[in-house]
Amino acid sequence: MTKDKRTDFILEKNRFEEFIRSLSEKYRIYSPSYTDTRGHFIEVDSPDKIKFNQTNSKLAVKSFFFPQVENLFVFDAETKELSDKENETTAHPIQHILFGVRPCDAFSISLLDAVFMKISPADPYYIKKRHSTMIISLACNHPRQTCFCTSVGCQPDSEKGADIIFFDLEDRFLIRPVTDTAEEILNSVRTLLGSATDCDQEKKKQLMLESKNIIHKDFEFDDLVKKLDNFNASYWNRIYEKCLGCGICTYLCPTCHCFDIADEVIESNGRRVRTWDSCMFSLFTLHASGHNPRPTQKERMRQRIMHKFNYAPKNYDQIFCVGCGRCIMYCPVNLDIRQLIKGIMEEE
Amino acid sequence: MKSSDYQTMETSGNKTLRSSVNQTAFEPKIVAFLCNWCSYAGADLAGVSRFQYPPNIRVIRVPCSGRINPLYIIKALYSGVDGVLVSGCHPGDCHYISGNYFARRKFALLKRFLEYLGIEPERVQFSWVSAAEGARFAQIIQKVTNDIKRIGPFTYFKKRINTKEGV
Amino acid sequence: MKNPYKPMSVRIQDIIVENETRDIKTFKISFVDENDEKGFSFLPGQFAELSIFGIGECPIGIASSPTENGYLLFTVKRAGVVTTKLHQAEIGENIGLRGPLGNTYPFDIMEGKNILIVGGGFAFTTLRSTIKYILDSNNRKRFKDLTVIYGARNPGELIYKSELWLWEKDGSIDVHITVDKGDKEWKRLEGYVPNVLKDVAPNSKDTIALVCGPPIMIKFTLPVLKDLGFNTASIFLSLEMRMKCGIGKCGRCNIGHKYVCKDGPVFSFAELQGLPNEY
Amino acid sequence: MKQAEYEITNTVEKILTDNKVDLFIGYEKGTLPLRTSPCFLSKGDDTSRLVWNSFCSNNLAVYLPRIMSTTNENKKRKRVGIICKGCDSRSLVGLIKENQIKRDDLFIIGLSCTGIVDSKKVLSQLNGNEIIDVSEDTESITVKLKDTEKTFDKNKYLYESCRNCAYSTPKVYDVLIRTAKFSPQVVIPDTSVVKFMNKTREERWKIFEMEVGRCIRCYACRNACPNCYCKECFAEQTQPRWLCVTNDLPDLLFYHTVRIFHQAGRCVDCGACVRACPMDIDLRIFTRMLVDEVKGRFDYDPGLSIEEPQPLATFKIDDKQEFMTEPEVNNVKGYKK
Repeated sequence: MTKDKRTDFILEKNRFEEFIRSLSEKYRIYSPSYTDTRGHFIEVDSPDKIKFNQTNSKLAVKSFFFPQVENLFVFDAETKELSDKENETTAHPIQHILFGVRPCDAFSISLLDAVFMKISPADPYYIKKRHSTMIISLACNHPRQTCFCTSVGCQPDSEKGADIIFFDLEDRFLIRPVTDTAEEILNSVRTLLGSATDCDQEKKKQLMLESKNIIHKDFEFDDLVKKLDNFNASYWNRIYEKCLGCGICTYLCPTCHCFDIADEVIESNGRRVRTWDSCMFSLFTLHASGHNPRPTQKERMRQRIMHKFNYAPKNYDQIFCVGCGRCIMYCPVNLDIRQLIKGIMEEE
Repeated sequence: MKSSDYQTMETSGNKTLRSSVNQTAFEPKIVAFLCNWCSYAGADLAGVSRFQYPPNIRVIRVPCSGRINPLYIIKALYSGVDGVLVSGCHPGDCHYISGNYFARRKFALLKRFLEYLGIEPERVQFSWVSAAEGARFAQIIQKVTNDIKRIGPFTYFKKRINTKEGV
Repeated sequence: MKNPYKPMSVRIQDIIVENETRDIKTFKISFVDENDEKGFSFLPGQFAELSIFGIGECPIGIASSPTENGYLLFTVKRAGVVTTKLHQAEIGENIGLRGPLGNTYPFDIMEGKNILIVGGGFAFTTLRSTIKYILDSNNRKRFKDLTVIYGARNPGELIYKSELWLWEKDGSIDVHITVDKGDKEWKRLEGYVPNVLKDVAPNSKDTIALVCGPPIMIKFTLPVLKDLGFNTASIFLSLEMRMKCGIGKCGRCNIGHKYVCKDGPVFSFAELQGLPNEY
Repeated sequence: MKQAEYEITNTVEKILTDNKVDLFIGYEKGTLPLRTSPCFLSKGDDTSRLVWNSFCSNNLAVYLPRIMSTTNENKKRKRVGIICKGCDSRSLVGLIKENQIKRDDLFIIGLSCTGIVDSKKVLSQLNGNEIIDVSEDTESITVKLKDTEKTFDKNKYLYESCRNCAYSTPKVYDVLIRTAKFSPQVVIPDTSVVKFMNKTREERWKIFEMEVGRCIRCYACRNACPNCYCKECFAEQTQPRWLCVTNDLPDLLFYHTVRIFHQAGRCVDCGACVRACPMDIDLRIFTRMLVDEVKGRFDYDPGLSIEEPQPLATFKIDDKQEFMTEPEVNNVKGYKK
């Protein structure tokens, strides 16, 4: 069934709990937790835990597919044998469903797909989780002041990266299946769904138009890639000074994928573990000889901007920023990436 | 000296029952940072004079009690040790004149801080033992080992590897 | 689907100490399981990640040539945590190996051309692999004459000494070995590599230059090559950056938008001039 | 507030034009509501960007160790001007005492601070809707939302460390600017340490584990703290490696215990670490204890005078040693009394 022939469905809000309960028989449902301040995706046992009015979770949905700490393999410290239980089954049936992912996060997952799956050699750990998970995203009716997704080619109702997208029409949901896997899953709960009428579609269009107007589109990215080719421009000397060099903007960013590999041995068992790392840390590129190609915060800040807005478009022809605004909200010194980009665009 | 021997030792004060030898009693691992000039010599004297004290301590010789950085104590607890003892010269006898005076202030704050966080006060202990006090050294080790045995193993700071693969 | 992070297990056959200060050693490695060995096809210029379980990994250039089958050579200088542990390893120990990684020297461009090899210090590993590969009987005819200029701080620091003296006698290769400061018995050239290069002055007409050495040597060699008439597209450099994954994912070893571990370590000088000089 | 801003801009204009400093660090308007952002001005920059209000929360002393080790164009050490609240100036004194910065390279504009408003506390009262504009007068701040307006009494929405602050006026300065009518700050004594101390040992440890368990090792608390200026922190060393890079609980306990203890006798309780943490970990419960312990045991308040030595850098012969272990067992086998 090609994309445009896909029919949209309607789910009444009072039947939402039934919908989730019927899904949770076959799949494990996760949704962003707003109770404990970690704010990442946790398994939800009862449907009433799922909230809609919250905007975006604090930790991005990337932490589900590319967790902060992940075992690459485990080995016995004495005999140095790898525990290779090679269960590399290539087919991973859907087991997990992420509900309440915002369109910008779903968009970021499609960017991480490019890094970990499309470019060979593919990353088996990421693939295993990615294929066994379905993403249900929830369109944004009330974006925040710090959201700027429309400036980076993403929309409050973007379907990229999501399997199903929910539109909250106050009393009911309009459900649009995006991928084929979505079709099968929706068919399994077909009895609960009605089909969308024209006035539903009209309401959805109206809501989305409003939401897009809230997001002020204050800069364009059209020739940013070319402008950033001027590597030794003078603005780089002015924009880094207030940065403390902590890892918040990179750890909370949905598209940052740099990682470190380290070994740990405690008594008899050891493991090689992959953990998040940040180009803003001073030891990120320190050579054993003591030479550091990026010695001061200026080079590191330049690397962060260049990787997202110049290198990524050259390698994956996508800007690696989805405009979620987390790096703006949680930066201790309120260093706003929109101001950085505006400063760069205004350079002659 | 087999460990079962010393268990039958009389301990004054709380008259411990002759614990049955074969019961697998909890054998604490205790790291003792001994200052080379006094406490280490005191330990040496205790051994030479055949004073018996529990074999649970692992001695690390350091030039002075002032050399002990709280980082080492926390690293010991993190690596799975049940107790830490830092022992140096009596204030005034320090070979480096003021090493133990600085250490005393550091240990005072560290002891209160770890207690405040919720670690049992007996976990990390500090003592002054001079080179001539072999008996005192043996008694202190006896007390520290009894304390740690009483409060049991130290598990919640110990680093373990979770061998579960990925999510 | 092969897991790119899981190393193959290899055994240390032999350890040769290369220099007097004993901080450079060559490890002769053989595969424990043959189909790993069959699957491991590489060309000179590539590197591999040597890994010691419980300590970590380090990227080391493959010093042996594909024509020497049955073993691999890795020359390692003791610098960081993993290399120090490697230097404490004994013969017969098992370590991990991931690779071959990175790209190779441009043998397609070098076909039928003269080759100039300029090496410095202990960064002579992949260049040795290239020389052995070119000198191999069925490869020699593919290339015209081969000039090698190799220098080190002092005679004690020269690596692969036994092979260097052999190559000097071999007619089909023109070898110039120099040291910054020679001692009493040193009879060969004395002086920095760039100066020796100026004196030897190989003609640059259809010649490809491969350069690998400490940054200071590269900095002074490149202008000399330009003066000799080498255009920037026919000079190739092998670079070194801090690496972790080796497969272009962990975002650490980039120069501009190129990843040294995946798009490098060999770059042409023209390509490098297009990239920011942040290395 | 406007008066103070005017005075600051004039002073900065003057010292920049007649070259007394190479760089000035102050506060400028932030892009987020209820926030300001540090700003760096050199000669010729527009000094009207400088602001002073109740949202100047960052401790600017954190930038000095790395800036003042660089040299200006005529190869001399950089001279820096800085705006200092009470707590910032105490951090400055600490850095001077630890020889990280030179007092005569510094031009300090001191401000008698009336407390900084905690933006998180205010935002939590607005249940989600967005702030369009913020205006402020001496006693309260008014926040304009989409359709309504709300005013908040400042004293009730200050940061915890500002409510207990006893030194709101800097002791060390070149120019002191009084802000608004200088009413002596009513100091609310801190009770969080006593309350925490009354809990049982297990409860305290549970709280420590729960708070620190949320950490994602982003090092914002360390990088926001002026006292943490080490080139290579123990948490990131590989030779030797003290702890692992993961965020397993033991690693987090190790990192926070040792980092907090490194502030013993140096922490001025400015609250920068609590403000910087993205996971809302309240580190102050633990750092505040050391401040009180140092005050009680050595009667020392950090960062007040450049001459007074720091407690752990000096000693007294008769320091208390009640915590030392004394033997209780007096008959050890083989020991004839």
